[in-house]
Amino acid sequence: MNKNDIIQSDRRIESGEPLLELIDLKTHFKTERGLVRAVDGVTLSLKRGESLGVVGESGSGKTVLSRSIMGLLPSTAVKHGSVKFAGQDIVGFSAKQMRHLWGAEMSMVFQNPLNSLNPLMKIGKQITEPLKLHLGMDKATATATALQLLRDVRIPEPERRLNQLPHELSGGMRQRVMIAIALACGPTLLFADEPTTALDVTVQAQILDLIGEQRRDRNMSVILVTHDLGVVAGHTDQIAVMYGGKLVEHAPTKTLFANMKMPYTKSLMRSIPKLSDPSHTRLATIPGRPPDLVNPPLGCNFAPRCMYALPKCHVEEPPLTPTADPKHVYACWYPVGSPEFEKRDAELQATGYMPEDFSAVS
Amino acid sequence: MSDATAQANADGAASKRRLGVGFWIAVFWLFIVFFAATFAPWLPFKDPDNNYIVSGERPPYAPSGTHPFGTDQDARDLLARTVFGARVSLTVGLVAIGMGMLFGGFMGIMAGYFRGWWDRVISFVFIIFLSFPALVLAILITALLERSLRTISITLGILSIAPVGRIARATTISFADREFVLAARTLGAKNGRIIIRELLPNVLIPMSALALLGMAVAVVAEGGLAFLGLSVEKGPTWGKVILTGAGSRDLQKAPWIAIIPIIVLFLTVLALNFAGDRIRAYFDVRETAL
Amino acid sequence: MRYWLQRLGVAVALLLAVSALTFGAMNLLGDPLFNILGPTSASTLPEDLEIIEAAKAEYNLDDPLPVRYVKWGSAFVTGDFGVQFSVDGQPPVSDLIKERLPRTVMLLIIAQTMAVLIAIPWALFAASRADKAVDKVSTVTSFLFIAIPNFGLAVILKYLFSLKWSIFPLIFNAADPFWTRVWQLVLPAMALALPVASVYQRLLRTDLITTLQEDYILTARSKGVSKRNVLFKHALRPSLFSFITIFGINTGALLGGSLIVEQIFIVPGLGTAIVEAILREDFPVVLAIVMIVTTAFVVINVLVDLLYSLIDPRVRAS
Amino acid sequence: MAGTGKAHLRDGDKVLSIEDLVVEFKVGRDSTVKAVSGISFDVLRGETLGIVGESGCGKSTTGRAIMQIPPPTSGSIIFEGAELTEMTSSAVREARTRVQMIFQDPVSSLNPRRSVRDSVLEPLEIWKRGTKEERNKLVDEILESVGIDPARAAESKPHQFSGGQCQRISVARALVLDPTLIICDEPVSALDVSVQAQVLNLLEDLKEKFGLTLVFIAHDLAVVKNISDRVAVMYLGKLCEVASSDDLYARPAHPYTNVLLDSIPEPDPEADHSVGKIVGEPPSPISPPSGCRFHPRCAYATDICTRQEPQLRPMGDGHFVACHHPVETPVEIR
Amino acid sequence: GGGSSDSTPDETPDATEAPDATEAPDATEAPDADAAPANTADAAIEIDETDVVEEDSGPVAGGTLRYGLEADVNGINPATSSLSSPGLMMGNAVYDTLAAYTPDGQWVPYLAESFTPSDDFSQWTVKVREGISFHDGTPLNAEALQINFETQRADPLVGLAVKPFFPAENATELIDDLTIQYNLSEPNAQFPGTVSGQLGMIASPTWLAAALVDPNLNQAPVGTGPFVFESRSQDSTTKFVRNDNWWGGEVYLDAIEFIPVTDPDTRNDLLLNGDLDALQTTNAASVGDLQAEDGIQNIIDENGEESFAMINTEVPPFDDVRAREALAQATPLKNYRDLIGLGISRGADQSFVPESKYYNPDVVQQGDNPERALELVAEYCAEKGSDINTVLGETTTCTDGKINIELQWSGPAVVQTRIADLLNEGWKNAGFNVTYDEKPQDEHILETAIGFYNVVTWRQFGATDPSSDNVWLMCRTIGGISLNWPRSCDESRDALLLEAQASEDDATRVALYQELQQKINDDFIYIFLTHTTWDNAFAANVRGVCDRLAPDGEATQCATSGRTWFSSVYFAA
Ligand SMILES: Nc1ncnc2c1ncn2[C@@H]1O[C@H](COP(=O)(O)OP(=O)(O)OP(=O)(O)O)[C@@H](O)[C@H]1O
Ligand SMILES: Nc1ncnc2c1ncn2[C@@H]1O[C@H](COP(=O)(O)OP(=O)(O)OP(=O)(O)O)[C@@H](O)[C@H]1O
Ligand SMILES: [Mg+2]
Ligand SMILES: [Mg+2]
Repeated sequence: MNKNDIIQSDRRIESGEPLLELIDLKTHFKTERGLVRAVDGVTLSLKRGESLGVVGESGSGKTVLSRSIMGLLPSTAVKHGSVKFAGQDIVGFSAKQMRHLWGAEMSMVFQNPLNSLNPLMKIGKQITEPLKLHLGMDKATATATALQLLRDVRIPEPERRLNQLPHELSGGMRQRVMIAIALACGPTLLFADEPTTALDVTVQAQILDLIGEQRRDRNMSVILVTHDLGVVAGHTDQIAVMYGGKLVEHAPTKTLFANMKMPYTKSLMRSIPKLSDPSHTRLATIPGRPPDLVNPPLGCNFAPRCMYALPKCHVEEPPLTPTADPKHVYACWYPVGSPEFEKRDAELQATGYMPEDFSAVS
Repeated sequence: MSDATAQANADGAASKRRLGVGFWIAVFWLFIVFFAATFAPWLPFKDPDNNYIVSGERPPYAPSGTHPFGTDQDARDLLARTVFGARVSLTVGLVAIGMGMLFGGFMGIMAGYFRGWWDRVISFVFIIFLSFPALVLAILITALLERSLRTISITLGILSIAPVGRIARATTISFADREFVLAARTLGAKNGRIIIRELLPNVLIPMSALALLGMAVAVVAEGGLAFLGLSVEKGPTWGKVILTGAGSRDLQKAPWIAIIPIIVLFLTVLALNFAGDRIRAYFDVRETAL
Repeated sequence: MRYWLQRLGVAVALLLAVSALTFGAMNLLGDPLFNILGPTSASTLPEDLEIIEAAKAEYNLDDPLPVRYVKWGSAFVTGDFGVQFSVDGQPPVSDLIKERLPRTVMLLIIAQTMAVLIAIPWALFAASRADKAVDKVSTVTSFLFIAIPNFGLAVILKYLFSLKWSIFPLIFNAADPFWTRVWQLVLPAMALALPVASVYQRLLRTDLITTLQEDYILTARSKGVSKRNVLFKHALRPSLFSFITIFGINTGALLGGSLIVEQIFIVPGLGTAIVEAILREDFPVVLAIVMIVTTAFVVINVLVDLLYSLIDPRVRAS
Repeated sequence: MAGTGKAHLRDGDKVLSIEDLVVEFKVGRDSTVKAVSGISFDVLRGETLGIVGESGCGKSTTGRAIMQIPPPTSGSIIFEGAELTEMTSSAVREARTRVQMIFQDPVSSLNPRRSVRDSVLEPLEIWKRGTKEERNKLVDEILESVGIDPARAAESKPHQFSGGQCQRISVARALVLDPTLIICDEPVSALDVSVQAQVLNLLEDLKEKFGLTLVFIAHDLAVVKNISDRVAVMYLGKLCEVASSDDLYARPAHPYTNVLLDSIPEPDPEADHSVGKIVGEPPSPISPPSGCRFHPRCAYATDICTRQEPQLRPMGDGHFVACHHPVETPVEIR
Repeated sequence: GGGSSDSTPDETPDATEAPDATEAPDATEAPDADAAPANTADAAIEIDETDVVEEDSGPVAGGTLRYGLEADVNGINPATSSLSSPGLMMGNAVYDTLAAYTPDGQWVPYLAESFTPSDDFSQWTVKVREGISFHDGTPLNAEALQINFETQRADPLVGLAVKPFFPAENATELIDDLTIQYNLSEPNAQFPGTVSGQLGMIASPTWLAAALVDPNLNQAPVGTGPFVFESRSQDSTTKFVRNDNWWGGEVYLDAIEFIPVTDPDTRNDLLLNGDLDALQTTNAASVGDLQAEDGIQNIIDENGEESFAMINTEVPPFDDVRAREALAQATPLKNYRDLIGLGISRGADQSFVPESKYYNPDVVQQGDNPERALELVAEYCAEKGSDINTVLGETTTCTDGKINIELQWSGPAVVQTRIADLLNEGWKNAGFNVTYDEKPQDEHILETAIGFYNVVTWRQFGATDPSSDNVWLMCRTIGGISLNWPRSCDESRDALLLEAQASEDDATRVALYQELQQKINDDFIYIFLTHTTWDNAFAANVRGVCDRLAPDGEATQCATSGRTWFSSVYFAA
């Protein structure tokens, strides 16, 4: 693909078509243990300017999902399905073809700001690198642009920073630099993979605000990957909940929080301590551990850990079902609100949502 | 867990958890060599010193049914000499690395665990030994003392103290900072117990992988000494057997004299290296769970 | 600054320790009088006794060992390395060193350069294709080179390249012009360099693979940097640390290897000299060479430290 | 904030009482990290004290100082009436059996080469408690009570367990010696939320079952609030605010506490996330700011804050704050 | 050339031991080295003519001759260095000797104009040629000879070979500027022969004096010879350039480079590759290869040293002749001669080759008889098994019916080790329990000289004139440091030696030497193994090696004990 294709597709984006469209995306890894189904059939779409939160437990495939879209996977990965970016299917693109998109059209912010900047390269160089590469800027222009970017992400004394090395900056500042790099070429899609997990809460808030602000300013789409429901709640338009490589619930943010359909989402929600609850409030837990992605359980992935599971759940895989709101889909036979669920919930209420037997957990 | 490590673990887990065919081939070879060496006198080998001259034919004799490895210029059976040479080479290797493990390991763990002055003094001793080229020290000792198996084993043993000790120290340090050691202390464990129960098992495995490499080094070092004429005086050793045929004339006219024992030595060293490398990789428990 | 002073202190202590050990060992285990006078030292003839007395006086042999050590040491630091016992006329050791040192240094420089020039591209190549077939072949190759003993390799190289194909000369000749002599050192250097290159390669490859899994490599890629530039501009430099350390430590090991290689390729360098001197218990020569080697080791490791801080400014900071 | 003062210290059945604890680390030749600079607090029997604060503010150091690893630079630590800092090393060793610690990284807190059951049994062997059978029985019981199958524990190494399970095993190990006090140093930070809930619940249960007193260190205020009776907020080696957990949330007095509370992302899209803003970066503990250590980043800071160190003062209901300009007016002293 | 310390026909000095048979033995050897008036020596010198290319138009100047030596030397001072074969070879370039040998073993004057003996051969008057000066400009005269002589005699090592044959006082007298008289302790008809080797190499007295003060000068020799020293790099190249003003006439080569290459295989390879133009070797295998090679000219000399095992008769068990005989009988002579000599170096029964007129056909080296050895061992052990072998510490001479002995040799060298193993293989199966002791060469020589050994492998004898070998055999050279290494003193043997030395008559001498051989054989002092074969090999384009003439026009010997001369050498155009 060349640059022209992208520019052409820009028109289509403005015409309201989705910027990113995933259709039954599957990413599997070949390992000696067998095929790891890290992402197993995800269908999504995202318009320009929108933000999507991807949440799920560790190992649920969030990172693999975003890297599958970016095309940044190790060679052991096999992709199926389609990824349409600006109308073009990029699933089969080689690294060489993807290079034109990376940085320029889609870019990424990683979890650990300590590691995601090259420790031995000056900040300035790291920011100007993509500018020269994609926009063909000369050194002076690139440096000026880099300065502007640093100002945009609100780094104090930007001139001085250009000549500093990452270790001379604090974690929060490094993450800002990362964001500046990601924004450098004005991408239309930004992936932020747990951008704040390694940061203090106070800094986390700043960074999330910064990303939100840049998204609005640049009319950029953002995919925010995190395991923290709190983070997505305040910073996204829609949320995709992943479990065991599958999309289990997907809805606009407010809809989701108002009306969680998946017992998994619900349990996740209940297991988070909330400031508004009085101290010593009993937390809900999800027993057991996430499914083995090599030998996923029959039927619903979540069934073995689901306190609401019924025999059917262990046999048959639930399809993604829309609710009344077509934008809200979920994959569950007995969603929250269904009679079977309510019945079971009443039973559980009595036991304080504790799984009966701990050793079942081990 | 960061994605990068998650991935690394996942990648690594696949190949890491198995020793692989290569490892077993290496072990098999080592077994053969060790077995033959250990039981050489009771196995049906020829006398390694006897001159099996066939009248009218001038040695060296090429490999044949009677002499599978051929003979050297003095019509001595090279198979027997290689096997008996292995006794010396392997003894040297074992003693050397045994000493390295014992003294180096002990000193390294002490230095790594207690740090402070212990560390400074012991590390300094290690540096002294490392800054001498090992072979120079070996020649110095073997030239000044009698060239017996004991001297040479002990010399190479002394030489392996510092390298083994450094690894032991580094490994100890990396483990001494772990929280499980801290936990043991909060449980009231004394230093001795922490060292033996908590650290030793962790330090020993990387060290034993190193031990195999160290053995390889010692076996080669014996060869080096032999090349300088400083190996054990009496009886065959691998180095001496190789040296007998290493002149360019013999290489051209009777290549088997040097080449066959070189191959045996090479395979043994390769097997030791390889097995060591595999073991290290195998036991390299990176905590995967989570 | 303080750090460097401390380093200097350690270096001096190290040199003292090494020299004391060597000095002690040679004097206790050997017989200096014999080494100075040869057979005459055992003579009982009156005129020979005079010679013996004179030698004892000249070389302070009646002094206790520590005193002799101090005398030797204080002469040594002024550049007076003593005389060669085993050579007729006992020329100063410094003559020998002046003659031999450049050869060995040249040999080691060629060897290290070769090793580095081989190892870096090889490691980059292997690491960028980690666990693919080519990488496995390269791993096996490096294992082979590491496992082949240096004397074996030297003998084989000499046989093939000098005797069979006559590509390289068979011998070092001090009377030849400079570049001819350099050319004569190439093959011995190769015998030293190949195993070392393999070691470097394996080390660098491992580190590169680790580096390539770092997030910042992903960052670089996600910026659209080409694979080659990722390797060269982003991955190589941060992966050089253990390589540099080993490079420093290896200089000592290489010198050990040069003992044998010089012997096989008939290069009259420091390696040959020290082997000979040890066999003849020519103490001043042994001591001088050991001290030179140790000093070189210390200096190189200081340089390695400097190099560290050049490569990684984080080190400079702390 | 950089509060000192002891106004908040209480009478009563104190398990632990710390006064003027100072911990400094020498780094390099002439700089010291002032990790903890004169904090005091006490813990009553059966109480859970939460300690929160940003990374690097000295939480872990405080926890470790109680265990005497390393012993503090100065200050007093009275545990069950005995002064730990003046004890002989064998007495400290003995005392440590009654104070236990749980660490942040569940996997590295267990010896990777020993079966986890062994690790749990270890303390009993060190102290030669009971007969072999008794020991085994006790270990099995405790493993059961933290939800680990003893049979599996006997044959498995730590890496065969999940993080949450490892953390539960660490808890079991801390429990076998029947301690009075357990110091939990961020025991749930490395865990997934669902697992975090398991461990938090477990701690609550065990606390009741074994009559424990807890010091719970975390950087997540919501977690701390959930488990603690009383919360101490730390900033750069000093205490800012001490209050019961509900009270702290209801009426945070210190500007820093406010910022902390506001920064927490609530899993509620309707919540207002625009209030608390903090500026700048945390200063270096090597050369902490003068006066109130928070003043360079504080929206309310005035001149006095740069000069004078605020003392902890009562705000009523056992709520204390060290600030010249608390967000709510403190109760006048005397 | 006489005794090298080296035990074997092969390359003595080993790989690590560059300088050869340094010390005493060489020095001592030199004096009497080559004096036979009527030796059939020639019979064993063979020039491999087949490879010599068509005679060309004649000598042309130019070219550098690269000569491969079997070892480097410690110094090149004939008065203070113990010169082994490589040293003597370099000496041949830079020095001239007073006398020289003709191909048939007669001495002729060389640097000396004339030698005039007193009637009883106890005084020799030597007159040197006029108008010759050293490379440094010092004139050659009688005083120069005297200074050379006295410096030699004063040297602790070289002196060992001089002192036993001269009175302490008045050993020389200056007659006139060019004439000097040597006064000997005993009559010696072969005196000029003794000054055809190291002792006859005359160095500049100025330089000798300077070298005593600054011994480093030993590395930079100054003589009257056809080549002038230019540079020397220890263990690498020593270079001499043409002396344009040589008194003896025109010299053709521009320069000679001597390159020590201790490994005989490599030395051969270098010659075949063209990196060398000439080499010396005693390695039987190398000699065979060189002879087989087309385009290589070989000068083969079997007159040189003999290889043998030498027994110390002073220390038990070998103070008893039965033990010595047992060792001889136990020796695997045939294996040694086949495997080490390879049929190239012939087996030896005595110190003369069969072609020599002194050869005694009745003398046969005993060996290869383990049964006899076992009998003798049993007999010895029964009687003297509890004596102490001091060489082995406090060990008794016998344990379990086996005699405990130590075998010492100079190493490290592959062939030396092979020889030790080979001998041990025979000895251990015939009642001996052998301890190994490999020593660096100088220590080996020292321990041999002071008698701290049981049996050593050794190489010696074979001087052009047998009287030059007296020094190894006479009672008077036993002492703290003995040149009579076996420390075997027999007055009647000494009498034979002196009588032979004083005589000019061939028949008398033959009878005397044959009797001597029989005596030595009966005493089992040496176990003779092989005659050393020296080969000087030259590339095809090297000419004139054997064309050197004495000033008076006689042809001279072209090679002896592995060394050749250079004044007549040139490269074919
Ligand atoms: N290169 C790979 N080869 C094999 N399996 C992999 C690879 N990369 C990831 N996986 C597996 O895919 C699954 C999903 O991993 P992923 O990193 O996407 O999880 P995540 O949701 O991002 O978790 P976390 O919150 O820990 O970042 C995991 O089980 C992981 O082990
Ligand atoms: N051994 C040590 N040597 C030097 N400085 C130390 C040491 N231990 C801790 N520090 C410093 O002391 C300060 C407080 O550290 P501490 O670990 O107590 O913080 P914390 O509040 O537990 O942080 P986190 O939330 O990151 O665990 C930090 O600045 C830290 O760098
Ligand atoms: Mg992830
Ligand atoms: Mg902490």
